[in-house]
Amino acid sequence: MNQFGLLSAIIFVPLLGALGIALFVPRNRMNWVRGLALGTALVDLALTIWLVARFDPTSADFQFVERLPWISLFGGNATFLYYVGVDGISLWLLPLTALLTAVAILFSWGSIQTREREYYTLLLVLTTGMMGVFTALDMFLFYIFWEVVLIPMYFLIGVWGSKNRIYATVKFVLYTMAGSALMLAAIITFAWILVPFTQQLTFDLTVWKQAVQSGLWEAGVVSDRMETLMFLAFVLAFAIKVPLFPFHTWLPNAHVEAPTAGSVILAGVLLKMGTYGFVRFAMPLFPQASQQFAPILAGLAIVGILYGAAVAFAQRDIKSLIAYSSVSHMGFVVLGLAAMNPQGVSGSLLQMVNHGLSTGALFLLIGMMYDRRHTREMSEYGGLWKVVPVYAIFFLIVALSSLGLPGLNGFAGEFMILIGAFRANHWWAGLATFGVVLGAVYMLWLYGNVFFGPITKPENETLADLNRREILALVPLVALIILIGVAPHMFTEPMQPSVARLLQEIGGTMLTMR
Amino acid sequence: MPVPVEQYLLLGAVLFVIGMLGVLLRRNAIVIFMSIELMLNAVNLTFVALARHLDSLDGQVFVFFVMTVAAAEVAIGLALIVAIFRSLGTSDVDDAHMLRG
Amino acid sequence: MSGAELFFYVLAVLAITSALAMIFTPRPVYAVLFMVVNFVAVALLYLQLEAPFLAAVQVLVYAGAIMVLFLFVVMLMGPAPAPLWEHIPAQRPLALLFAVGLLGALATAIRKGAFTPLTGTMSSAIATAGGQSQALAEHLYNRYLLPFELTSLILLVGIVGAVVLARLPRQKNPTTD
Amino acid sequence: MATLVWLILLIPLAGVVANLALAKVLPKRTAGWLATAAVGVSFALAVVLFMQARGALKEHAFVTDPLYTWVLIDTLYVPIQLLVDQLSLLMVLVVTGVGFLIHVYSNGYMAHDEGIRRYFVYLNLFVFSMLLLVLGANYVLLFTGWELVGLCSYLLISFWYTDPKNAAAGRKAFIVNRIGDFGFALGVFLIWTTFGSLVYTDVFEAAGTATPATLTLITLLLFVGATGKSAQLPLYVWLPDAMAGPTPVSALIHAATMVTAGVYMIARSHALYAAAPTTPLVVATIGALTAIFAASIAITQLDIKKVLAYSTVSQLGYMFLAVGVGAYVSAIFHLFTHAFFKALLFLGSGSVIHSMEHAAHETGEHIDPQDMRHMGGLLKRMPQTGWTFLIGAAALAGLPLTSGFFSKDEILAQTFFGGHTLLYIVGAVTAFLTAFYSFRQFFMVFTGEPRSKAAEHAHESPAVMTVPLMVLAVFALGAGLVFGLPLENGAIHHWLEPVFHDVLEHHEGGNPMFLLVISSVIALAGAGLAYAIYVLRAADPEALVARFAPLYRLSYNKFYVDELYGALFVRPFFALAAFLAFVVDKLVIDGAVNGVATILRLGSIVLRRLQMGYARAYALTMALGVLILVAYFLSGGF
Repeated sequence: MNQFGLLSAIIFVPLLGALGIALFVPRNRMNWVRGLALGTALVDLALTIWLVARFDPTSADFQFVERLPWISLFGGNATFLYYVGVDGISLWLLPLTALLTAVAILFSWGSIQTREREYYTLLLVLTTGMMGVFTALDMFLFYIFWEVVLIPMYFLIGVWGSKNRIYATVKFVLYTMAGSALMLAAIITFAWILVPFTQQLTFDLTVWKQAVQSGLWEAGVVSDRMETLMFLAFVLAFAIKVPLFPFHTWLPNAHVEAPTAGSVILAGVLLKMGTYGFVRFAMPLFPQASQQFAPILAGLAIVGILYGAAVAFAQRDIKSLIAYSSVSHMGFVVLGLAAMNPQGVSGSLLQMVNHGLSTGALFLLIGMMYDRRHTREMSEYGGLWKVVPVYAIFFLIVALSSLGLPGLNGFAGEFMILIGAFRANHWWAGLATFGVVLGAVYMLWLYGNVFFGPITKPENETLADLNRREILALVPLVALIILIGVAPHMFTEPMQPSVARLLQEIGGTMLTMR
Repeated sequence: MPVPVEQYLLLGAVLFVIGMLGVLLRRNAIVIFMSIELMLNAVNLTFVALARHLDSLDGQVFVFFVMTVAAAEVAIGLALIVAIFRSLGTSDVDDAHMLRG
Repeated sequence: MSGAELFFYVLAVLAITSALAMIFTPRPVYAVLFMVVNFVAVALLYLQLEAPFLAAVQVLVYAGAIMVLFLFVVMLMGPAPAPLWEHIPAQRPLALLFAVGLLGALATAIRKGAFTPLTGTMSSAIATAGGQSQALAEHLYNRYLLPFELTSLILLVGIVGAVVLARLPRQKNPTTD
Repeated sequence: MATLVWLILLIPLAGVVANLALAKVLPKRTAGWLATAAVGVSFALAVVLFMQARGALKEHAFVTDPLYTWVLIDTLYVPIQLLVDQLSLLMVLVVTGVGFLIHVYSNGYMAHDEGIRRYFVYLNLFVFSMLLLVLGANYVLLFTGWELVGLCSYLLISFWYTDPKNAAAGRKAFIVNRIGDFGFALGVFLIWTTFGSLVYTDVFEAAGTATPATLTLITLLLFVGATGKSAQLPLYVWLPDAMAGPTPVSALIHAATMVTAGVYMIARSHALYAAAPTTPLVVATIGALTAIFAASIAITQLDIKKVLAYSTVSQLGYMFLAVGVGAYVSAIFHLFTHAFFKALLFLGSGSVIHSMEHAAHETGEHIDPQDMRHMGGLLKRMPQTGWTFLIGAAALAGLPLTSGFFSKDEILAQTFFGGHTLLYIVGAVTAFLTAFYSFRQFFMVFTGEPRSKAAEHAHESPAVMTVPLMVLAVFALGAGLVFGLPLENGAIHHWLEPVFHDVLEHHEGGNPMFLLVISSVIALAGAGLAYAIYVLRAADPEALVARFAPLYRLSYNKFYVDELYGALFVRPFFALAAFLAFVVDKLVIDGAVNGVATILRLGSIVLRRLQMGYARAYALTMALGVLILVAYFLSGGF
């Protein structure tokens, strides 16, 4: 099954495209740059779709596995693997990443005018990094991809961002690095702890998980405190990335200053790296600790849900509002994971995709209006429906998806998460459900202020409605928003074996109730 | 009676320290550079001496590589000094201190 | 004192003296010349250490080519009178202190190292190869082939780098007049 | 039969898709008729289904096979499947039937609106959503329809979006509904954790297995949702504002169908409600209080639609009173008749507003076309509208033999015989107020002299609007006689009996005739009082207002509930959000983050002094490092 190197292709095709753009496109051929960038993204998208089509939904194992020795040190006593694979947990994140990349590139055609070559190169390098994060099964490899993602994003915000971009991008990178440095320490510590058992320094996730399953933590080789500290180091890195309250303050800055495509990728994919890290690494590697800390994580998630929604409501900058809404929505994802039952975890995994689509589409839409009016202030708009009805309809569907209207994707995810949370603890779900109410408050507030009412600014009277390229960028997102909402089972079904195994590993609520 | 290897090593050490002193005390970029060459030479001497002592040619091979690298380094280094001299009009290393914190 | 010892000590004194002279002479041209003396002395010591090839290279490359380069640069820049005062606080005393300390540490290390007295001349490899230089060549072209080839790359980069750095800055608009 | 059910549900959705897809091709007017046709076909199929089902449904409800699985995670199973029984079929008939008439009417009412296509897309989407709500065979589908109708309501209330007031009204409706849905969702979650399923049949079969406390909690939570959707205390506040939407929308969504969803939901879940110990009483009490509360507001309102809005709230209160006392059939009966007469009244008022607007436009007057103070004497100028409105008002007032008379009386009788005397008295007083305000409205609008030039120049609406009025009037007048007789044993009771057979109780020992007489007297007294004041001028309304000024102001200003909510919830939330955003987030949390950075920067200001910029000084440090390393190795540290 793995001889084709499909995953490697998915990971490295964007990098090849980036190289092609950076090195081989002649000067003054910016159309080639754009075409090559989009072509690369589409090829990658096609590959991920092929991956999904060939994925075996009945298996809990990693599929499309590629496992090669990569670096060997100290006479083979330390091995670093090139080890990638996909299971139900990461399955949907790959097409999501590819799709958002393609959409972001398509959008950028009309939006980016300076240093295009560098821009598309960085976007594609970023894609390679993200694909790597979602597929790496060697902790060291994972860490490398994790950090690789930062660099292009740093430049994307820092070079193509708006006024305060330097502050925002430095804050983003330093904050994330602060967390991931601790994670690196925890990764190395973990590998050292395992040396007596494996006789070598290994970062192989399956070996680590086996060790944990066969009672590494119970064996008494490390103190409980050490285990907790390592768990917290992982959690901190992921919590900053999610971002979980109160580690979220980099997000509004980064979103507001980033170019549109940067926001789309940031919200759509990068945030998921945090929750993905939770479910892929933190939870199965530290089962007891995650059980023990689940209430705290759930608590922070709930605070984030309510707090993010309330703060979003007070924002006057549209991008800032959506950024805080992300804090709220990602809180749901963490809550579902903390519930540690099949409904909650499946809901979270689905909601990761949902949030990527909805918030990605929202940022895209805001970017389209920003390109026309060059402002993100909500008060600069009003009455837009009359001028740009097609835009208004797209925005409406996406906004409704974001506020969790049944029939659209947001509801499917939130419903599973909340029902899972309710099963774990009635109060969690009670409080979090109130966040859904607040979601309607700020989203309709935004929608009403932008699209309803009289046209107050003369500039808005002559706005052009969406052009074909913009509609083309939005249609796949909206189609998926509806499809996931109408038939979420299609998407949750392949996750089930992996989710079941995960819960078995962490000892969560696994047995059926009756 | 052959000279004991310690003597060679000691000589190497003395030359190395003298080179180091040159780097630390002089301000003329060229002299500092020459002092660095002196230090490299001192190390080469220990290599050769130990190669003889251990009856192995590897030490000599290392010296050979050091010389090659030193040659390249001299070319670049002198070019740098000339470039700095052109822009700053001086060969005093203390005049190039823009990296002050 | 055997001839070998005499040879060694004379050269050692010469090397140390020329090195000290090199770092203390105020005029760079003298420094270059003292350095040549030093390198030649070291080259002779290589001969004594049964490394005739290296001795030859030392004289050719160092005392020959590199020194000429140094001289060129010194001439190019002209005399630069070095100020005598030291303006970095405590640079001189600390430098001396560290130098003495390092020398002491190295000497102690050499003392402590238990070197068995030399038994004879370098034997096995040279004997089979039929000569010192041949032996070195075989070593270089077999075991160290890849690093050897890489040195050529280093030299190439060195050449390119030197050319780029030393070249005069390009005129901004050579055709406008 | 399954295909038929799916078609009934999906044809309105097809109407939505067709109108969106053909937006560039079809002329605007055709869009309206396309949408109307979709609902018409749906209604025709519903009638066919009704014919087929009459025999087949006697014993068992019909559940279609799952179309597909919406979600299946471990024990969480939600199939997409529909339930047809007497209750849902009745609802389908009402929704598509009244919906069809209102679609027809809208073609006239909205003829000159430039947003007519958008309007009909929403309307069709609404019909689809409402059908999903009533047909869905599990709580998730119910909830989906529940929220989708809320969306349509939002979109239609803010249909004329250029006025910020309309947009605000739409938002208010959606958010208040969401607050109710918050409870509803929790109720659904609790159902799932209690019974392990969300499918109606599973849940109701297992209803007895749950503890009374759990059942109470479940039913109360669901009821919270119902108070939102069906505008009961304390969440009714959105409905009066919802009158900002086009009048046919008020008729369809905010009178006949959507707002009755809460009643439907409780009737559907009657197995749970009947088994829960305290909830029914809570429901009944809230219903009765809402009924009298809203009626007491309605008597003073001057906006023709506001009167009807509060009367809707009040009538919904009756329905909750009915389900609360266990009279499910009566509740559905009242829902059924109310759909006709309230839709009739709204459409009639729409016809009045429509012609007032045109007349005001012609005469150049700048008046509020909905203010009853500018009307008067319209019966002569708009006879068809006027007479049908009179029928509607009579039915609302519960004048004998009209449809409202039978259904309302049944509720009161059931309340009385159920032993809830206090609630009966409240209901009876409400009935009096209802009769008064409905005739007050009729007299103010249609009799006497015109009080504005516009009213003088008003003329009858086109047939496309008046024909639906007449059809509705027939039902409003006759539905009670046809379906409600003999008392508590009529056609509708027989029809619904299989659904509610498990909870049906017949109260013995009372004489319904005696209550019937009381009801008639009350209704006639209320109508008579209105006649006396507004036609005979036996007492000057102005003088009455002056005499009861404080009470009047309280009623006219709707007991200041909006203001109270504003002070208690809305403004504190605004303040809290601002506080969190600008103080907590910017200063405290981000301040902490930036504070760490600042501390590091301060440290670096000190440390950077070490960087003197002299290469030789760095070399000196290196030398020290080498020395230390050598010394370390020498001391045998490694």
